[in-house]
Amino acid sequence: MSQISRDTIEVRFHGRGGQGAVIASEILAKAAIREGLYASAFPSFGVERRGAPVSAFCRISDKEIRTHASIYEPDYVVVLDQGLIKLTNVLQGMKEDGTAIVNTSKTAAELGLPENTVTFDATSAALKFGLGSQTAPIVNTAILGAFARVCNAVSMSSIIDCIKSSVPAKREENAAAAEFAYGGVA
Amino acid sequence: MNFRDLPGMPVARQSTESMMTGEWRTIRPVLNKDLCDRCYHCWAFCPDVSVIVEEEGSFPKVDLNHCKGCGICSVECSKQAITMVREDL
Amino acid sequence: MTEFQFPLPKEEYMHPGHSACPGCGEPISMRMLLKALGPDTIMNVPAGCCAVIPGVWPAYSLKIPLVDHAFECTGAVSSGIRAALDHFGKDDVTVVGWAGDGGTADIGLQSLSGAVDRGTDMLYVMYDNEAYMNTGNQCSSATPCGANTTTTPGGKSHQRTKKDVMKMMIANGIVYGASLNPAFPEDFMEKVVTAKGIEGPKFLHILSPCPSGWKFDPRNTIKIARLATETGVFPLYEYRNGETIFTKDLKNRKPLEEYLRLQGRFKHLSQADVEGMQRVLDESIQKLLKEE
Amino acid sequence: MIEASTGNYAAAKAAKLARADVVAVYPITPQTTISEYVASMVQSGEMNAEFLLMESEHSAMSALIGASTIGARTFTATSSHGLALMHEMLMWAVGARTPVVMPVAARAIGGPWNIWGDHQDAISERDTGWLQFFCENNQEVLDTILMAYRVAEDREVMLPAMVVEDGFVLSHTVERIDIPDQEEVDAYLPKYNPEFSADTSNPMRFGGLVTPDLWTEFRYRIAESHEISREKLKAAEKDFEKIFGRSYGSPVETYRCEDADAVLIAAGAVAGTAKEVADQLRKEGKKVGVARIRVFRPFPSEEIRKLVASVPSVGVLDKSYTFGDGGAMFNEVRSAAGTLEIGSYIAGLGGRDVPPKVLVKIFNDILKKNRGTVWADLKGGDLDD
Repeated sequence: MSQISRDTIEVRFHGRGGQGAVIASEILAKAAIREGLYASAFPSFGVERRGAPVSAFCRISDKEIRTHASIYEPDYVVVLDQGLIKLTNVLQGMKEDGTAIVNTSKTAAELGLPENTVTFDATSAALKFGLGSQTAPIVNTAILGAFARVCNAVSMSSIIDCIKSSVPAKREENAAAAEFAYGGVA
Repeated sequence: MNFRDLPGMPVARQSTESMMTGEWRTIRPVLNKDLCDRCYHCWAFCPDVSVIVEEEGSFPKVDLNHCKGCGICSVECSKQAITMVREDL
Repeated sequence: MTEFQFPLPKEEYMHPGHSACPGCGEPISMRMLLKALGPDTIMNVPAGCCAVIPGVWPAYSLKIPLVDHAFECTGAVSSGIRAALDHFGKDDVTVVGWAGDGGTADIGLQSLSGAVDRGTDMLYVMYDNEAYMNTGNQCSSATPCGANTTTTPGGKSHQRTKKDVMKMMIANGIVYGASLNPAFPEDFMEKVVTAKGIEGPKFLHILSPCPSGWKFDPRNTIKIARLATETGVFPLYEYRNGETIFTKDLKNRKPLEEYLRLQGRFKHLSQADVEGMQRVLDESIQKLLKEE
Repeated sequence: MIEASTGNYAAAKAAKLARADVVAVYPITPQTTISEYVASMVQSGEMNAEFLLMESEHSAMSALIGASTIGARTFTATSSHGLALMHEMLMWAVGARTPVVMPVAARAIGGPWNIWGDHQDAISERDTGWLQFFCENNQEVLDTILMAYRVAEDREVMLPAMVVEDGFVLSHTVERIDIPDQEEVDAYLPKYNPEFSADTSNPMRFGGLVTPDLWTEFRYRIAESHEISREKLKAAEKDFEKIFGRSYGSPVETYRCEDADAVLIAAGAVAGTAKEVADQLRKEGKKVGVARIRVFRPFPSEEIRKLVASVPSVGVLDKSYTFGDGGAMFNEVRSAAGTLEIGSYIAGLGGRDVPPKVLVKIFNDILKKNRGTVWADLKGGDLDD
C-alpha cells in the first residue's frame, strides 16, 4: 500500500554534492507552483560535501501537500551521475509503473537497468553549452529537460522560465541545455 | 498595593526621595560656618546628594533625611570645617 | 589638591535616598557622569551593585531612563538601544552602558567586545571596585594582586595581575578610552564631555573604591581614590587616535604604602611584600612613560 | 503573490512585511538563511530596519530587549544551542514585557552533535513565559509571525512570541505560499505602540529590583497576560481570516476528530503527514483523527480537556523527550485532560524522518489503547518490524 495519494507525483533526484540535484528539485517545484499546482521540494538533510552522493525530493500535486516526510516510493527517479548506480540502489522503492531518468551515454540494458529507464547524455549536453567543466559538469538543467519530456506534469515552458529565474549564472545556456535535452530524448 | 495596581511593564518611576536613608546614619556632619569658605567639596563628593547648596555663595546644608553619615565631606573639606558627631550625643 | 569653586554643574540627575552603602564610590561617579552628560542620556545596567543602588521598585534614583538586564550583556543591550534610537532618528541621545568590573572584565567581555566591534556609538563605563562586590567581595579578573577577597582568602594566594581591559578594548577598536577618578572631578568631567562628543564606541574605566570590600572607613573613599592616582596604582590617561596621554603627573609619586595601608584588604602584606609591589609598580610605570 | 518559498524565506518575508525596526542575528543551522534573507533585504533597501550582527544568540536577544524598550518592533531567529544559550534572556524578555517575535527552526540539542530537526529546543523553553506557536507548513510560518506580533504587542499581553518551524522539514523545504501584499499587512498589523518606552523626556527605570514583597504580583500579571492572550489570539486569527482568507483553527486544529475512535495529538509539520495517514486509514475503515496543537503556550487546556473527553482513545506524539515521564506535550495533555488513559509516543528525534508507516503504527497502537511511553521509531523498540 502506498500511503501517499496517487494524485501526487513524487520525484527523487540522485546526484553528487555540487551537481545541482537540490536546485533541480527546487526548479521543478517552482515550475509546478508557477502553473498553479502545489509542490514541495527538499534535500535529504545530510552532511553534504562536494562530490558525496546526495538526494533531493520533489512532490507535485493539484491539492495542498500536507505530507512532510521523505519520499520512499517515487514515481520518478532522476539520476544525475551514472556512477551512483553502483554505489546506491537508486531505484529503491520506485513504483512498478514508475520511470527512471538516468544521465548516461549508455543504454539501460548496458547498465543493467530495467526497461522503464530513460537514458540521456546530460553530461555531453551540459558541456556543449559550457556548463561546468569536464571533471565537474553541471548537468541539472539538462536532465530537467529530459525529465520534462518523460513526465508532462509540468510544462517545459514553465521549467525554462524557472531555470532562467533560479540558476545563479549562465541562465540562457542552462535554458538552452534543457531545451536541447527536451528535444533529444526519444 | 495589590496586583491590579502594577503597571503593564515593570517600570519604576517614583523618586527614591521617599526612602529615608538618613535612618542608616550613626554619625552626622556638623558644619562650622566660621571655618567654611564655601569651596563646596562637600557638595561635589557627596555620594548621597545630601549636601544642599541653595545658591552659589550660601553655606552648604545637610539633608538629614537622606545623609547616610559616611563622612566623606568631613575628610574632603578644604578647611576642616566639618566634624562628624555621634547621633546619640 | 585641586582647587575649584563650585566644581560641577549644579543640575542634579540623581535623587537622594538611593541604596548605595555609605561612602560608596559608585554614586559619586554616577552623579558626576550624569552632570557631564546631561538629560539626553539613556543608560543600561547589568546585575551588580549598579542594579541595586538605583533603588527598590517602584522607587528609582536617576532622572534619566535606565534599562536593566542580565549580567553578561551590557554591550549587546547598548547596541540594541542605540540601533532603536538611530532608527527613530534620535541620534542626539547618548547611550551609556554602565557595568562593574566583573560584568565587564569577566562575564560581559564577549558582549563588550561585540559592541565595540560593531562600532556601537556608546559610552561604555566599567566602574571598577576590583571584585564582585554585590555578592560580597569575590575575586574578579580586575582584583589587584595580593588583595584579600572571600575567594582569595588571606590575599597572598592572589598573584595574578589585574586584567588590562583598556588595552584589549584599544586593540578591539574603541575610538576613545580614558581612566577616570572621582577624586579628580575636573579631569573626570572633561573626559566624559570629550567622550560624548566623539561618535563610536568609547570605553571609560572609573575607579570606584568600595568601603566594605576594600575595608576602609567610608569617610576615606575619595582620599583613597586620590591616592590610587597619586601613587601610580591608577594612572589617569586618555587614549585617542592611537595615542595615550597621561592627564595627571606620573613622575612624582607618593609611596604605594600610603595607599595600601589604608585598606584592610591589604593588611596581611608584610613590609617586604609592599616593597616588592612598589618595585613592580615602578617598573610598570617606567614602561608606561616610555610608551607615551 | 504565489511564490515557492522555504520556511526560512517565509519567516524573513514576514519580518519585512511586519516592518520590524530592529533585527539582531547570529547564525546557526538551520535558522541561518533567515538571517541571510533579512540581511539581503536590508542591504537592497527592500526592508527598512536596523540590522545588528551579534556575537552570540544571548547577545542577539539582549540587544532586542534593549531595542524593544525604546519602542522598536524587534525580530531575530534561532535554533537549538542558540535558543538554549538565549534561555536567560528569554526569561528576561518576558519579565521586561518586551514583545520580541522570533521564529525558531526547531532542532535537536547536543551532545553529541546533531544539526537536524526535532522539537527539543523549543519545547525546553516552555517555562519561560513566551507565547509558543508550532507551524505545520511554510504558509503558516509567515502568517503566524504576523499574528504573533499582533498578539504579543497588544497592551494587555506584552509578551514575546516564538514561532516554531520544524528544522529542515519546513525551514529548508520549498513549498507553495501566498505572500501577502504590504498594504494588507499594514492594515492588519498596526505600528508597535507600547504604553511605556524609554524616552529621555519621561525618564523611568525599565526593570529595577523587585523584592519578595511584589515579585509574586509581577509573576501573576504575566500569567494573567497569558490568559488574556488566548482571546486576543482568537480575535487576531479572525481578523487575519477577514483580510487574508486563511485561518488555522487556533489553538487546537482538529481534523476528522468528531466521530473518531482514536486521535493522535501532535504539533508541527508531522501533523500534516498524520492527516494524510488518517485519510488513508479511514478508507480502510479505521476511524482516526488528528488534533494539532498550534498554540503550545498558553497551553490550550480547555480545548484539550474537551477533546480527550470526547474521544475513546488518545495518543500524543512528541518530537522531544522530557526526562521524567514521556514527552513534554504528552504531560501537558495528560495534565489538562485529567486522565492517565493517554499514550505517549516519541518519534522523529534528531532529524529522523517520520514517514507514514510509523504514523500508521502509532494510530494502530492508539486504537489498541496501549498506554505508557512508546518510542515509536526506536530500532529494536516496541513498534519496530
